[in-house]
Amino acid sequence: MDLRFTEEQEMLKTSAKDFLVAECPKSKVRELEEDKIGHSPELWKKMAELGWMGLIIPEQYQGMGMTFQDGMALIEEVGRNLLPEPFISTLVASFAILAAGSESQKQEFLPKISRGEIKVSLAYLEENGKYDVSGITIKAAPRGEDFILNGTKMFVEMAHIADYLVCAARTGDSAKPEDGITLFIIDAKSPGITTEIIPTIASDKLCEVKFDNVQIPKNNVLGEVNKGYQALKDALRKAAIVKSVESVGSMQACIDMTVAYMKERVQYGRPIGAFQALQHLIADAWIATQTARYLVYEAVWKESSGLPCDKEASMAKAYTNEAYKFVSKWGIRLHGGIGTSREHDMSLYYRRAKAADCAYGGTDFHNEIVARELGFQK
Amino acid sequence: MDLRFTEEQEMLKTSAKDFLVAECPKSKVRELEEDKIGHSPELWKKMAELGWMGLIIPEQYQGMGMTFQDGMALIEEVGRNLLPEPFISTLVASFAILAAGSESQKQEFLPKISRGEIKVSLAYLEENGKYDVSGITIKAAPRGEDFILNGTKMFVEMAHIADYLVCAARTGDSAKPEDGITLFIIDAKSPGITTEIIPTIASDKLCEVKFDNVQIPKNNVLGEVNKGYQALKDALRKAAIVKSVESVGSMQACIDMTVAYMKERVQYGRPIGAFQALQHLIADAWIATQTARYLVYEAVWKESSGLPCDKEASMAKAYTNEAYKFVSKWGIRLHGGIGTSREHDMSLYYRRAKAADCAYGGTDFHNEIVARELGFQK
Amino acid sequence: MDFSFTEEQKNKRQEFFKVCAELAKDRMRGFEGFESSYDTDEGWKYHLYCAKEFARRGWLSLAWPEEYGGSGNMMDRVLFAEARGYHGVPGVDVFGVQMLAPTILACGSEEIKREFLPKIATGEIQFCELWSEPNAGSDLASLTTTAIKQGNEYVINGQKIWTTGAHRAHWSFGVYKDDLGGKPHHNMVFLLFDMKTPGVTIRPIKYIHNMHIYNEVFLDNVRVPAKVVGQEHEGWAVVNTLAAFERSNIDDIMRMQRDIEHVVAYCNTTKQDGVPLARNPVIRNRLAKIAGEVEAARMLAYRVADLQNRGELTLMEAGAVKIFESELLERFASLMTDVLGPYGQVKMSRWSPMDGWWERIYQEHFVQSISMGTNEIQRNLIAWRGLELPRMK
Amino acid sequence: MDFSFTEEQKNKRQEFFKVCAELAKDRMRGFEGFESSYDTDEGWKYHLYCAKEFARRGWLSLAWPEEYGGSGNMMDRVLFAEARGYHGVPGVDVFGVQMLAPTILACGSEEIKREFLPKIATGEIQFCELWSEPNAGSDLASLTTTAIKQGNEYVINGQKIWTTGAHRAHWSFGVYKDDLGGKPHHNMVFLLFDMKTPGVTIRPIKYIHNMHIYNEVFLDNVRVPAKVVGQEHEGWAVVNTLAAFERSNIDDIMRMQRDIEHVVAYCNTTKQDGVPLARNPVIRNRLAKIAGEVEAARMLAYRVADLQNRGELTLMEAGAVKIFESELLERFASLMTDVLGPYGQVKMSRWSPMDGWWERIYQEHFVQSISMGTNEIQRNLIAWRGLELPRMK
Repeated sequence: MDLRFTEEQEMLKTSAKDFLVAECPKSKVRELEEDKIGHSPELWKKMAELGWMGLIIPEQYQGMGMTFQDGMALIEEVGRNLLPEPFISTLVASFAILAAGSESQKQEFLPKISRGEIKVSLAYLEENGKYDVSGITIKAAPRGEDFILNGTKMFVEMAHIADYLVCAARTGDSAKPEDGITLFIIDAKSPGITTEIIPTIASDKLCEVKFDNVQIPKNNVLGEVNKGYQALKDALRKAAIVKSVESVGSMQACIDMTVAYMKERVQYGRPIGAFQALQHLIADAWIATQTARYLVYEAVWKESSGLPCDKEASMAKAYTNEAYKFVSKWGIRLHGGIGTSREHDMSLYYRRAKAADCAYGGTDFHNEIVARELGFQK
Repeated sequence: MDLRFTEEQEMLKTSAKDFLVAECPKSKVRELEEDKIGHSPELWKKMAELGWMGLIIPEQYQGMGMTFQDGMALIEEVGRNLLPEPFISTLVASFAILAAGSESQKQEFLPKISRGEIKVSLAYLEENGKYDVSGITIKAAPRGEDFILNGTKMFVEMAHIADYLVCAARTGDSAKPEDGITLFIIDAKSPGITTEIIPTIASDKLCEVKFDNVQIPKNNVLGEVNKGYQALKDALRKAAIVKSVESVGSMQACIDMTVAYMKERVQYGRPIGAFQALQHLIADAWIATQTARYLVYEAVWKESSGLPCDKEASMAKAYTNEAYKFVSKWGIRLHGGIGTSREHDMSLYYRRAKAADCAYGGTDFHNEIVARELGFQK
Repeated sequence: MDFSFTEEQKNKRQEFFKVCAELAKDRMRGFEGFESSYDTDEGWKYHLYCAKEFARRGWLSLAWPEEYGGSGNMMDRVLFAEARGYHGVPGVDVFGVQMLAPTILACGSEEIKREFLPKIATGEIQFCELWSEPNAGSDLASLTTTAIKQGNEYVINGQKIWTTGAHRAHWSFGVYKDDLGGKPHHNMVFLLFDMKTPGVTIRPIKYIHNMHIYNEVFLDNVRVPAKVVGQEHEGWAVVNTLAAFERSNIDDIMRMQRDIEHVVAYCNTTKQDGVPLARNPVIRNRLAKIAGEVEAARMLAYRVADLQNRGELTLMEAGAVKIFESELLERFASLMTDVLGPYGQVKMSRWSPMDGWWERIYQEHFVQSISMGTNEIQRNLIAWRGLELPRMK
Repeated sequence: MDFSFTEEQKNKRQEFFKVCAELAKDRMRGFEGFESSYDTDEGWKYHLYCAKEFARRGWLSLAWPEEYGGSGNMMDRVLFAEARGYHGVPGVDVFGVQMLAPTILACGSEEIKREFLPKIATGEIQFCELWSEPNAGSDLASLTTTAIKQGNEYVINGQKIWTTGAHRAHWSFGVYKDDLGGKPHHNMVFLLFDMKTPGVTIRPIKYIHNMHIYNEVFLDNVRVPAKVVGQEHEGWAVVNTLAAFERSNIDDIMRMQRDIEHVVAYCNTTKQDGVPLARNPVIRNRLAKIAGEVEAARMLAYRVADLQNRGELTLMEAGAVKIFESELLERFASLMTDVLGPYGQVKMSRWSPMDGWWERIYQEHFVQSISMGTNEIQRNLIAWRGLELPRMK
């Protein structure tokens, strides 16, 4: 047992932090947020040069071949600095390609992802808003050498600038919602696809994507027809862990920022950090961060070690969802007025805490998985 | 609108307080708690002389004919001082007799209650532990001029010293759980009744009562056969309000006691009440008490005014259940070690908070009533 | 104990609700609440329109003494606030009508009264409050903006911050240091001035959710006539008077009451897997709890109103309702954004359930917990003044 | 980051769990946890029996340096604690084994080590801690009980309180004022003595739930040999050393882990209206949340163990796990007494579900939040020492 990052991971974290502070300061984060597109090709290019998109992609696909755990060391810094960009979405989509793709699909897509040439996003939620697999209802019907896809996907991260979409759709009817799901990798510029940005609390460019008789070559099926569930589930579990790690980084930033402010802000002749009631509030926020951290690290470790971790991943996501909202709320409360200003960084974290909660499964959804994994009869 | 007690009510409160402080100090409360029987005939007699048992019973039945609201002014003091005794149980049973009893039954039982000659208790919960009416399952079968009752009632307050039990049983089968319930008033010394005290957190002498072919004359049916639901429901709603009022009195006592201790206990060279974090904790406990108080008063006022108040009574009980546990928990925490001693009064309140929560409906049970009354579809 | 309204009060309440319901029909989607009034031109126009409607019924001066056009009855103000809160109608200038007017009535000279009360009553001038400064937030006594008397005028220099609606208001009231060598609490003046006076510069501060509610106000040699409330150097006493006109928060609470009704309707009509959300036991349970808390808040507000009616209101009771209401609003918004799943994050748009209301409140609730004395300061006051616990020196 | 155990650790852990599971079979109903050990003669007998079983395996001296019979490996202690906690087995004297022994190892003279360590390792003597006084609870520095040196002896006068197990323990360790004119923090001595010494009077203090855990200890001219740990007048330094041997609370957390398993089994087999409680969505949801928190507590305890292994443990980290674990235990007990409905209030008896465990823990959880530095003190330490926020003077 050694719960520290390895030296290599620490170096990765440090360089990531330095890079983000220099290349993506909060002013840039805010600018990208207010921007209609919300993507900086220059920044993306620099990230690609550092190999970030290919971090967990094996070397044979021009990735850096690092472990999942190594990658999470980077993600924590991404969370601390609130990197915008279609980075997480591309990462999550690459999980699905790695899990389900054929060798030729991997050869086709992964090197491009590694080199930062394509941006990919996972389209799984629908208008029903259900995180559960039964929420997947849109249909892809076979026609000759193609599938014809119709329906609407919702909350697809940065679909408006994605080159490809990994999309889950129904190709077969079945009593079990797990059966009959197929994953497709779809050229986002295919005729019949329209994309619109949904205005959200974090302005994080989640999109509505409409598929109107979109023609998908059968070659673009990831894995087997009707058998996409397991790869989707695995990708979503990894995504939940990624989001949790990102949140831990963000929480730590909230703590650091708030503690610094409490030392500096003087009221009634003393730094407000000298007031015991406020000390206890920030102590509780720190405890929430620290408990989240090691719960999340456990899930990271299990995932990275190939151990089953549906329960741990869901515990981590459920706990972190609430902890991040709690910590960022108190970050604002302890900053007082200035914390409620959109120009202030605290507001960024607070809004993104809600977005993080919504991404890859809300608290109740994950707690239901936990209940099941604990052995509660259904 | 005038949310104060009337002058008459204030006088009643003051005299009740004086009486209880003199006749039932905490040492007595503790003594009765540790005692096997837990009842002081002398104290009971003195209460009867003051007319307490007949407070809300109309004058024609030798009661004092006060309003429900007047009675609650007294109950608040009962809660503040933690009066043991089969007082609440007799009061609740008298609600049922008043609501369902025939004139001759009222003439028979109410004056005796008013004079303190009989102690009565309501037997409604069963082994299934359900607060809901569907929890009533034991059967009373007609036989000649009698009913024959079989089954077990649970958590019957002070049944071991009750003279009569008001008992809800099934006399008819029906698809609707509300139908087929009959209320009986049963001589507690009837052959076939055995009573055993259940050890509980508050040592408040809740009993298991077994009915083994107990013969009940038809005269002892309260109200109509199979139609006991409404009177039971009304009595239980009133009981929930009574318990809430009692809890408000208890919470105020916790606040008073804890604030006094915080002024007196010195650590690190100052009264612990000067520490801001502790100030905020007690402020929150006070807010919980004050919010509970006016929510409960509203229910009291509605009940006393004959207005429908299923929703308000359940809101009051649900809120107060949690508030009392919260306030008494912090009472102990703020007292530190001394608060965890059984000899200390805080421990009495903490344990009774749990007992109060269990009496006449737990929080989730009442919140379900609230949801229904708010108009949530079922 | 009597929670009932008199027949007269019932009738008035009905009238208030009727007029507000009528006004609410003209409201644009998403323009509810006083915060919206400041954000856009349409919002402000709607606010002024409502103000006129209220003014012509005499409702902006309800609780004033009869000689200034009021009914003298505090309860009327509560009933009116209930109606506005329930229907989400602005039209009452929080600063002019709710704070300044009673302060002028308590501390103002006859001249000040005659000049300003009628203009407040007609809704003709809207106020803002020049209060906090960058280094004087909770600790107002440490403010540094100066107002130096020169003849019949004051010259003001410094900076104010968190000024709600400064970019909309016609006039301001505020407090300034007017005696640089004076003793603490005897060195301030409470001044009114026209916001169009030269030297006043307003810079917007966008709120978390991007609404324009707050401002920074820079005061650079602002020369204004001596419209002083109270005495010169004794503005602190006026500040304390004003602080005592705490609101019962009944309007905010009635808005939550109405929200409960909206949410019940939403849950009854919105299905998931063919089953109304209302049948989800977890949702039923959590919303019932919130509804009970809203009811508790409402009763506590009545308690405050009852005390206020008798002139017995304490900071302790006012603080309790402020803390409870603001943190309940936060819990309610957190719960609802959860209930809505991924839609809980969606801003008002064609995708947003309930007009994006909960996404907005999820951010806006801080207005309640941070302004008007943070909840932490309020808890101190409860402990110190209410429970009489010692202060640490 | 590596959460795994080595093969050797896995084997040891398995052995610990096996032995504890075996011992748990001999336990009487309701005699779980170290608090029960003190309450009744049977409980104490069982504790001593377990202690002997552990001692003969060398498990009471696990982490000690090899020269004193230990393995020198801190992790062994953690693994052993997990097994004991999970199976609810006593046998390890919290005071002697967990607190005093490492303190003696750090500060004791060779003579003290040779005299006491073997007796602790064999379970031959059990200790209690004479610590708090009526006016020195959190603020230990203000204690007034004196130990005045006379030749080779000390004479002790005063009163201690909240002494866990004083009525069972053979020996005590404690801290006393030994220099009435000395400077603060240089006027105390850390002394060991036999509890059967004349002049020692023990009065029970019953706990909330009526168990006899705590005592008052009156010390009236108690004359004892000078068994001093550390230097005379310098007991405060020893106190601080001892405070640094914070526990990871892993045993308490493993008990909760086991409780989760019990609760799942209970909910799967207990029906209401013919449906297992496990299918109640509200119960599923709340227990899943608690289970996640227990897992978080467990991981934080590992973090503490990991730091401790490297000698890097801070008060901040130890405080965090203490606060989190104790308040989680309270939430868990509150939830479970609610889940059990009216049976949640029933003490161990033929009526009580789960042996009355939750009724007991509903009261006993305060042991965790109030003892060993109240959670409020722990929060101060996190703020001061961890987050480096200023202290108010």
